[in-house]
Amino acid sequence: MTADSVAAVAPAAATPAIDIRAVRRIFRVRDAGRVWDADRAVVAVDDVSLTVPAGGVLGVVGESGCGKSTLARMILGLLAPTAGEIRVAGRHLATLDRRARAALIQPVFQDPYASLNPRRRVGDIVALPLVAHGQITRRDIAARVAEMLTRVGLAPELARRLPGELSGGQRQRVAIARALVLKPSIVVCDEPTSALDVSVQAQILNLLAELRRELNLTYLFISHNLAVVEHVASEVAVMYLGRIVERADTETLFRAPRHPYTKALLASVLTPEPGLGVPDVGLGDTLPDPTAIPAGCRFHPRCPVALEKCRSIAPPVVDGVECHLA
Amino acid sequence: MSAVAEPARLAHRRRLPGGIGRWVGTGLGGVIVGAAVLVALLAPWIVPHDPFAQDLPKRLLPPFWMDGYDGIHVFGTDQLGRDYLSRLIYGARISMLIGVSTVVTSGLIGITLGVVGGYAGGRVDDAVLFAITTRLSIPVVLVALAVVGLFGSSLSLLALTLGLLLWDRFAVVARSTTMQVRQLDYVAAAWCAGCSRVHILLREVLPNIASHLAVVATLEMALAILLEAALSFLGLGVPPPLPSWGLMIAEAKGYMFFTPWVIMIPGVALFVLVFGINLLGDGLRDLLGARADP
Amino acid sequence: MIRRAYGLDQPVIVQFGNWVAKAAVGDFGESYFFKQRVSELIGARLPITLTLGLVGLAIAAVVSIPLGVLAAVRESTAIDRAVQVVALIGQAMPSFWLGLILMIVFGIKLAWLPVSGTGTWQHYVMPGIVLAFSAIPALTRLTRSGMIQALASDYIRTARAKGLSSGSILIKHALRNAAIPVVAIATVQLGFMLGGSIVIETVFALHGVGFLAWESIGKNDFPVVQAVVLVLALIYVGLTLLADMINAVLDPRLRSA
Amino acid sequence: MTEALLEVDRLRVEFGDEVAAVRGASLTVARGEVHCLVGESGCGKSVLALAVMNLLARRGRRAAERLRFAGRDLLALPDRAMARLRGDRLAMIFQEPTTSLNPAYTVGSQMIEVLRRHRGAPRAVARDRAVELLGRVGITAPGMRLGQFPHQLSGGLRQRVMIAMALMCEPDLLIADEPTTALDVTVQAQILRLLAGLQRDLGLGILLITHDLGLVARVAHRVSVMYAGEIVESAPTAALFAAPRHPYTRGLLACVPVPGKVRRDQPLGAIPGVVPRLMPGFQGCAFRARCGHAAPECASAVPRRPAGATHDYLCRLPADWVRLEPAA
Repeated sequence: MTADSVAAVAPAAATPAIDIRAVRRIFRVRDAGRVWDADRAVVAVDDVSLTVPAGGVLGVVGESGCGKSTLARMILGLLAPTAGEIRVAGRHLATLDRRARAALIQPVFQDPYASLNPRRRVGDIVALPLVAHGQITRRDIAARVAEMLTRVGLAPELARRLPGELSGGQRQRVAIARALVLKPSIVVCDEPTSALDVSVQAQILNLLAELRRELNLTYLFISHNLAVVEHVASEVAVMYLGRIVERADTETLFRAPRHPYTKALLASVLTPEPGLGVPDVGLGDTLPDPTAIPAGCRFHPRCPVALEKCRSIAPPVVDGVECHLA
Repeated sequence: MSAVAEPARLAHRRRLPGGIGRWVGTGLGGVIVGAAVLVALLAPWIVPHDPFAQDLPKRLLPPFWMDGYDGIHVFGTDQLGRDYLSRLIYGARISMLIGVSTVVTSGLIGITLGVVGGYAGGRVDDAVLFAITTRLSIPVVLVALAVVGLFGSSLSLLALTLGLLLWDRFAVVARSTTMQVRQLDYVAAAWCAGCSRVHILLREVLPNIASHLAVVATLEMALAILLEAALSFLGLGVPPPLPSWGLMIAEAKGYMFFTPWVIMIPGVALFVLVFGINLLGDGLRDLLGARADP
Repeated sequence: MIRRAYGLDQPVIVQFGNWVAKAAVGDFGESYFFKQRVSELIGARLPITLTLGLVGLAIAAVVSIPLGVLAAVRESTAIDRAVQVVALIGQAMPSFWLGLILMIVFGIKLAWLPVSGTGTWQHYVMPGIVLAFSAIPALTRLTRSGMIQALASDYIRTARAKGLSSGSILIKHALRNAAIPVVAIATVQLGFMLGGSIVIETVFALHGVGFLAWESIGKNDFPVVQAVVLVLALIYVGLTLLADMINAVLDPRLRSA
Repeated sequence: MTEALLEVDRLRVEFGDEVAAVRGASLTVARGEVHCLVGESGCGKSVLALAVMNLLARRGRRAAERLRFAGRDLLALPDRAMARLRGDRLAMIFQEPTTSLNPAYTVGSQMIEVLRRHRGAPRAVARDRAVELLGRVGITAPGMRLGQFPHQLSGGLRQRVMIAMALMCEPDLLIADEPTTALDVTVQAQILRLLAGLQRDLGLGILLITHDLGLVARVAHRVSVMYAGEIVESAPTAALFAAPRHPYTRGLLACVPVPGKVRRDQPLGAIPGVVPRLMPGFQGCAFRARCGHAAPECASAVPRRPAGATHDYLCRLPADWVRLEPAA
């Protein structure tokens, strides 16, 4: 049965909030200052398919350069996929007009210093999606902005301040208010707490969890911090060099990881337990290079248990795990 | 009160860069530019004499600080007996006119090209970059001279020529700052909020690069004023008998070994005006945290 | 008759096309006024302009690099302010006027240097100084900002944490990196200086290509003017390529992928 | 008792009249121990390290009751002598390996100049030492790496080069300021194992600055918790994690999500409010505005209380308050 027939038969509740099919994104890069060099192709996201059920939280983890932010930007419509298709709430993202897209899906970015326009007041920043949407009176906008600010734990009076007058945690609350003011059903959180201190991180994570329950939101939650992902996500996808190498519900993945890369990632989480020492993750000192993806299994140069066939044959995907040994 | 500072407040308060000296400099620049604007606007009402009226018997009278000052012509007279102060005042008018019109024309061209190239990227940006490189390879003075030489000198032609030639720095700075701002997440957030490209360019990008462009505007204005003077000095700028400062120096050149003040007075005026504009630009650069280098 | 001899009866676009085709093989036609091959005219005058440009650039570099380093090391002090005021003065000085003043002082009052002409090395001193004035502000500011940036960088902190001597930190670690943009801009600046030399050559009657172009404009001798514009543009393009190459030598990041 | 290598007693650092970055912080690093200094951004932990190294920005002013390294009074040491000590007995590495190496010089030349500066070693000797150390920090083909430029190396390799460079003169103390914060988690584990191994094999003292309590628990012998320019609690690692006394330490530990420990859909513990920036002349406990146990007396001088022979904390609450009032 195809996804279209499912969508036709079942009511909206069964439609996945995010549905990605065989998405690929290639960047052309040129080395700085070397105009005489040809562009090089970098495959940032390579043939990725995944779905996020409505109301779920999919955590995407992976190291820097693994393509998780590129994936997020494609889902937000900021980048067009080179191939494949993306559906949001059952509708093709490419065919949505900007207002419809904004009403469905909104972002929360990593750096709260770069994500707020320094020359605009907090109230105008939060109101931006409403203004862009049109058809809402100024009085209604002001009321909804005030309501939203209160909802994220900020005093409505802050609407008159400039972002420069706020702390990092307050700024991230403003960004969340802006994301939710149009009442979208999906929020893409790209490392929303990585730039914050732990005490503030806890505040923001608690706020995001609370808002999700109350507003029945779907999150795509991108992070390099496995402890955070374990805390917020219902399902986890592990990315490595542009591909999802393991996908499982959170408990299974943390209890019984199957891909050697997932195992290494989990082993490198340093929990505050004295006496355990620093684990040996056994990955060697070669690092993934998105401009030169190895043949066969792309993890084989770092894999502690790689076999001969891993060097040449691409591994199959079995039960959400892309590995010869799973 | 306790000594706890709210961290946000503290971060917002900017330390005054450069201390008192910087403020004095910026203030001085502001006063010079303000005075020049006033003089240029009010020229017909404040000149003590007709700047075009010749009085050959009263040629090359010395200014007030020299022996032989006649008590009437404060800055003396030129080789045709015209009142030097009056000509100087009208000259300010020409300089400011050229400066402002050049900045408007070149700013429009350069900012449009730079912002569009920086925001669109890809082939559009390659084209903008090519236009900038081509423009930079053109020797400005020579081409301006050639144009005036070809079409005959007039004030409006000169203003137009300079405007069409001096947009490069606007384009370079607008392009590089736009590229920086464009990759900031608030631009991405505006896109996700459903804003149109025009809205993003006008409301999110432009206000955040405006301070850099303001500094470029002062630099270009100063450059245009100097160029007009140089072209007029070479005899291919503003046509006589208009009292451009550069032309005044050129006309007085033949007398400079005997009466050096005839080139000193317009030269100092030119220097002070350009110095004032640059001081103002420097102050703006520091106060707004802007930069004008590519 | 004369119009036909010079091809002036043809449409402008055809004239221009013909000219470009010939210019590509080094044939700029003949001067109306000098009745001489334009390429020969320019060939004879170009060394003078290039000498003037290099003298100007050398003076500018010798003055502005130490000034910029000094200002950066003493950032936000009176010395820094003084250097910046010097740069502002240089920026505001009309070059032709400065030339005239130098002529009055050194040429007439003190009689140290020749007022105009081309013969000896002394003829290049005053024009060189005046030309240098146009490059000193930009180079000083660039050296200063490059040094300030370098001195505030993490690798300078590392160098200090390694206990290196202050001379080694300043020259070996900071100036080496600050020099990368300065050298590139200085090369391009030479192109601008050649373009700007027309004013100075005219003031000092120094018979370079700038002076040639000025004479030719006055005489409507357009083959010469066109050729000078093209030669200066080509020199500029050549200098940008040179700047790219120098950058590749100075900055290892551009050398190898 | 082990010998004290670095003694910092009531160190104060101020930048102009506006900010007191360090306000009377005291800590002691013993020879051969890993001492972690942990705190949130802006608490003054990096400033403390730079003050010890005498690398403060020009406006920074330091003062202390005592600042001694291996028995030498650093406050009395002239700048020139201090420069001789840095990179020799006292080394430091930083957070950003990408920008901390000079892009214009090869890895080898940057390593070699350390030994040449401090020991006057011939180039060939210094080169051999560099090769040996690159191997020691786990870099394969060290001879080839010496000729490479920093941009040709990955972040993890650059940090290893930084560590090797810091070890050129066999220092007694290595100050590492967030050495793994900019790195991926798998690389972080490798670098930390390396540091722990070096400490064990070479008897190196390490003052490790971090904001990551997980990291602290795994590598530190002793922990000092810093808040708003003061050390609010200092204890052996096991004691600190078993029975933290200062309300800030307890709050910080409750904030950290721990896989398998914290249930999903249950809120994390959180410390309300934000870290204050303090002006010179501030009185009393800096944490009181965010503390659930604040009382009027917190506005006046706060006592430093012992909670065991080598465990102390800065709070009005008595040592047994934790047992009186079980964690929420």
